[in-house]
Amino acid sequence: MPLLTVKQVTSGYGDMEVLHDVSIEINPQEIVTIIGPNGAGKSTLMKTIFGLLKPKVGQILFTDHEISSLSPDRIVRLGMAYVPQVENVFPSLTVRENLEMGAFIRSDDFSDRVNEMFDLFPVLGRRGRQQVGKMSGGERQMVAMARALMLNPQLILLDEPSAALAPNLAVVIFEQIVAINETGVAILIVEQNAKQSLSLSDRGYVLASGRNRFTDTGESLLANEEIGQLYLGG
Amino acid sequence: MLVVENLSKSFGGLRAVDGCSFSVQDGTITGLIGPNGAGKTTVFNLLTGFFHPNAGKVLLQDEEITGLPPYRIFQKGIARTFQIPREFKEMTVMENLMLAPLAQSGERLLDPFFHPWRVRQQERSIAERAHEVLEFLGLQTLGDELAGNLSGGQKKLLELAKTMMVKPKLIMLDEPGAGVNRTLLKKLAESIKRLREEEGATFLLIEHDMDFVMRLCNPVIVMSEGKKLAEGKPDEVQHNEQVLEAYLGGQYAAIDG
Amino acid sequence: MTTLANIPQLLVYGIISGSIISLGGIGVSLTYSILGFSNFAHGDFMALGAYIALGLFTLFTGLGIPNVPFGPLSFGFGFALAFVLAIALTAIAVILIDRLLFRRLRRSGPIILMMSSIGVSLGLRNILQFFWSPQPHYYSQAIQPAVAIGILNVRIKPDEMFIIAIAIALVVLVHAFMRYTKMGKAMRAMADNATLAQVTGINTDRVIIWTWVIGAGLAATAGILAGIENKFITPQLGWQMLLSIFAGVVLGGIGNPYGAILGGMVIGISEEVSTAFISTGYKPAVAFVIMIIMLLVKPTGLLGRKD
Amino acid sequence: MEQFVGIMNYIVFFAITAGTYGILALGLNIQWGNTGLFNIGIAGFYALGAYTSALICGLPPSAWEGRTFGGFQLPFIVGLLGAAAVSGIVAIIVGAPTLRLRTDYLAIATIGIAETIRLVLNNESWLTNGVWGFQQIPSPLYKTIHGASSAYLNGHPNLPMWIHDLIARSYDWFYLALVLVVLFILYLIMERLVRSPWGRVIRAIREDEDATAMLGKHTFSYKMQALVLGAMIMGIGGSMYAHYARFISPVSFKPLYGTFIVWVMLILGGSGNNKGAILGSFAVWGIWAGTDFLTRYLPFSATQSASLRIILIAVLLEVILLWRPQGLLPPKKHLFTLK
Repeated sequence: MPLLTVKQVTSGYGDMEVLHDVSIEINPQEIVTIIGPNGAGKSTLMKTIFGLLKPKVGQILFTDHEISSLSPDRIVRLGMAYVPQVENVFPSLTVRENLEMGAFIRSDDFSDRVNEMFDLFPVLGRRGRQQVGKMSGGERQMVAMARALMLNPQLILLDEPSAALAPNLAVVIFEQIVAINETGVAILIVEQNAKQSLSLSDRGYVLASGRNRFTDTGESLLANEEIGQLYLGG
Repeated sequence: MLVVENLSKSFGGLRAVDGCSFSVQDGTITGLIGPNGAGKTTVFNLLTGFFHPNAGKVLLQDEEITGLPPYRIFQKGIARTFQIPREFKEMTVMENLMLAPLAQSGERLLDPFFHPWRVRQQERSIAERAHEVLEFLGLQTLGDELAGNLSGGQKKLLELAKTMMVKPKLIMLDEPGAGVNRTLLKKLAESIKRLREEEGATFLLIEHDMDFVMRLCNPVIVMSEGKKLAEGKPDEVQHNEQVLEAYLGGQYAAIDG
Repeated sequence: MTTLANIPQLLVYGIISGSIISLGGIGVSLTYSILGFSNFAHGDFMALGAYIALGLFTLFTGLGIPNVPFGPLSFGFGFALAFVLAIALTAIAVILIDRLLFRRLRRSGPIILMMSSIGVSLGLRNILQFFWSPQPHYYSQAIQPAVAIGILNVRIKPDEMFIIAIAIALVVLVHAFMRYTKMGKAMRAMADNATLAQVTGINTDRVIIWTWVIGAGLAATAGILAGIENKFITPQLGWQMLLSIFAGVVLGGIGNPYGAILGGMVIGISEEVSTAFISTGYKPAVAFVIMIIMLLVKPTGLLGRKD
Repeated sequence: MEQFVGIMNYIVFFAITAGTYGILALGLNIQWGNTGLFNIGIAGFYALGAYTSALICGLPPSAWEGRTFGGFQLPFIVGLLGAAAVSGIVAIIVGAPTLRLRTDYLAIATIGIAETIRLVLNNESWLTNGVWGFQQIPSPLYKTIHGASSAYLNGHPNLPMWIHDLIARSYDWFYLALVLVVLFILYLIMERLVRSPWGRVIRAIREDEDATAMLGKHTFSYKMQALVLGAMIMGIGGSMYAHYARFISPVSFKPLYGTFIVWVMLILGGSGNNKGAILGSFAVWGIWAGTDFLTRYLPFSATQSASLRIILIAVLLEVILLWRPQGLLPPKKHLFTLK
């Protein structure tokens, strides 16, 4: 049974509809990438899944729960986490404090989990007491991902994790995404860097103009010539 | 017309625009494309005085306009639209348009009292121009509607209409096609073309709808990672390996081997 | 030269009044950074605290709870108990006001909230005036001798030492709370980015309640301390200090509680020292002038972030 | 009949005060209603207008007064214009450092200036006579009108009592007419301005200042113009008050009477709408006066009753904010029509 099911969702901002009739599924422990040209509605889809936008039509199911009318903090409790594309850290807090915020709803001792995160992101472990506002883009991205992982979510949504990162840093981030997945977390990525992201995905969806265009395994999509065309409108 | 030299801007360690240089020729519709985060909107904000560049120069017809405040840049002849329309919701479409023209006598506090005739006359000619613009864009029935009540696509047209009120040297459009349906999009493209032909306007536009860009723009400038990556005719750019790579994440090809 | 010789003494007065202004400023600053509006009712929260303490103290005296002064201080157990309970009750009252008004208006934006706070200010002050009249009420009528501390002829009363000590203790406590407790960190997180706080799963409504608890608690403390210093309280007590508090907050950098402490001290000291040179009546104007100069020189304030 | 005269007298008094508030509300409407400038120091500009006018038109200092300056005995109109000018200049001082910043700063600064003005009024006796204030401020044309009505009454000793009283009060009727004329002229000026291209710009600033700047408008300058214009109108309101009351002192300009009630008037009437501002002034002053009667029947002291009435005004403000933020008359949607 899929972990997350998005059924024929239509959504957008105000009277501007961005997504039309979009459906996707994510199985437990999968990595799924959504690619598509700018303006295809990828970020909108993520915001809709996470309760930041309400779908006008359609259904979203997560572990048997209908979540399309839940607020983000309720969805967090069900075991989903979200890393926005920008402004995804608390800059005036330290690295450790950012992680603690990720576990806000836990009242027990979660220092073990913090240490696990430091093992997963050794760079952060060395800088636990540093203010995140003074860190680089790649490091912030790691802080944001680690924060999202604090509650042991079953699914984590990453909105363009490599956007505006230097190439070598993006490689590191993608390696870490694989490492996270290996701990049993399903991952949904929205990406512009289609090649990199698809090559490590189990499956991929292609969105264009707010609609489903293709879906296939990561490898087959990579081999699909039409996709390159789609980006440049050929 | 417009020359951008080595423009740079960073936000808290993130170099959004990194030594970007390009130029816009008189009478062209120049397209500015590139993947998300390439720095296109930041370039727009730098050109229109919303942000101060950390380095670099902007010249409009050989005159340096780097770092001027937004209202001065508009007065120099650059008008822009926003990705998300910023219409004045509680004012009518006509009022939105009539706000745009520069150096209106009636905008000086005392003129409505001491030169009522001049103000009236100017208002008449501005209103006439506004009617022309509305007709040009096929919005003539909406003049008395509150701008907040327009549909998403109509708001986009209103943005364009506002820039038309002043006959600027350069019109910068930030994603004019986003959230606009096909029919309206065609109309928009037509309007831009006709504006160039009939009024000699120059355009610089950011757009993600590639059909739209390829049909309308020449040349096309591709940005990636805050820099200009390529420039050329639409079909050249379309078949440029580097460009395809940039969109699909090809900058890692080198690292992958 | 007699005026110059007075300056060390005035400095001490300045530190006392700066302590009270700072305690008020912390709350204004927290409300601004976490709830996003300038709360013009904050001064009246101070007065509310001072009057609740008065009411409780009167009640306790009636019940026969002893108030034998602690050592050289002007008050004893009865008043101290009233002090502590008043802090709690003020916080509860302010949370009720938030539920009744501010929470419902949060969607209407910061300016409507600001306007509503002006209404709350006016309403609260007149509720106090209704029950206690505009006339001053006294915490204690006893005259307390000031003691010389042996430096430059400076004299200070035991109560005033108590005020400074309480202010220092509370500032340290607030610092520790913000730095080391989960709720304190969540407050800083929400001040950074309220949407991200919600997405992260932080219970933002609880953060708001805690913001009021701290803001109102410190306001009540400041109000009561002002009463101890002046010996009397009036319903105007907080409103009269509001300009100094805001000046301190702006001076330190609006939205930064540490700035509010620093700014409050600077304002308190400047106001007192200015009396060596100009009429005492102009104290609040001194605060205003310092604030305007700061806005002209560096609008983000001494410790303000640039953004 | 005597009751009728009493009521008429009260209505005249009521209308003069409400009309003066209408002037203040029009001033606030140009600042807040149309431009979005948050001025909570109305009392300061109001006081400044009243004192300036008193200084210009009043009597020279007498031996038992603390003041040593002013009392030029100039005509009323000079006082009125002087009041407007001084209030306007002070508005520039407040606006210069704050209009580029978030609205909160202007709000804080206006409270500051009102407080500072109040301190000056209390402390600078040479100028203001301190807490005792100004007395015997001349009312315009008082001697002429009062003299004429007295002369008429002397010549007609057998008039019925109520007609006699009405004529004896003719100066109040004249002053009411004067207030209403000033109010009406200001209303016409404001209407013309709001409907002019200038008004279009300030309304645009209220909605979205950045977008207005992107259309080439120097928004700081427009905000300053609106702030100064509003302050000048408030100064005129102060002058009108001083010449009717004939006695002013710092307590006349407490924030309640000078600032808050004007805000409630504008918000109730409908900010952004000049008719609303005037309607709100009469309505709120009506409520205020009405509660004065009501509280007389309650078993409270005078000060308690006063507090109770203010609490009522505060509750009214919150109720409007919660349930009808647009006020009774929302701003007009179609200000522009071209025949």
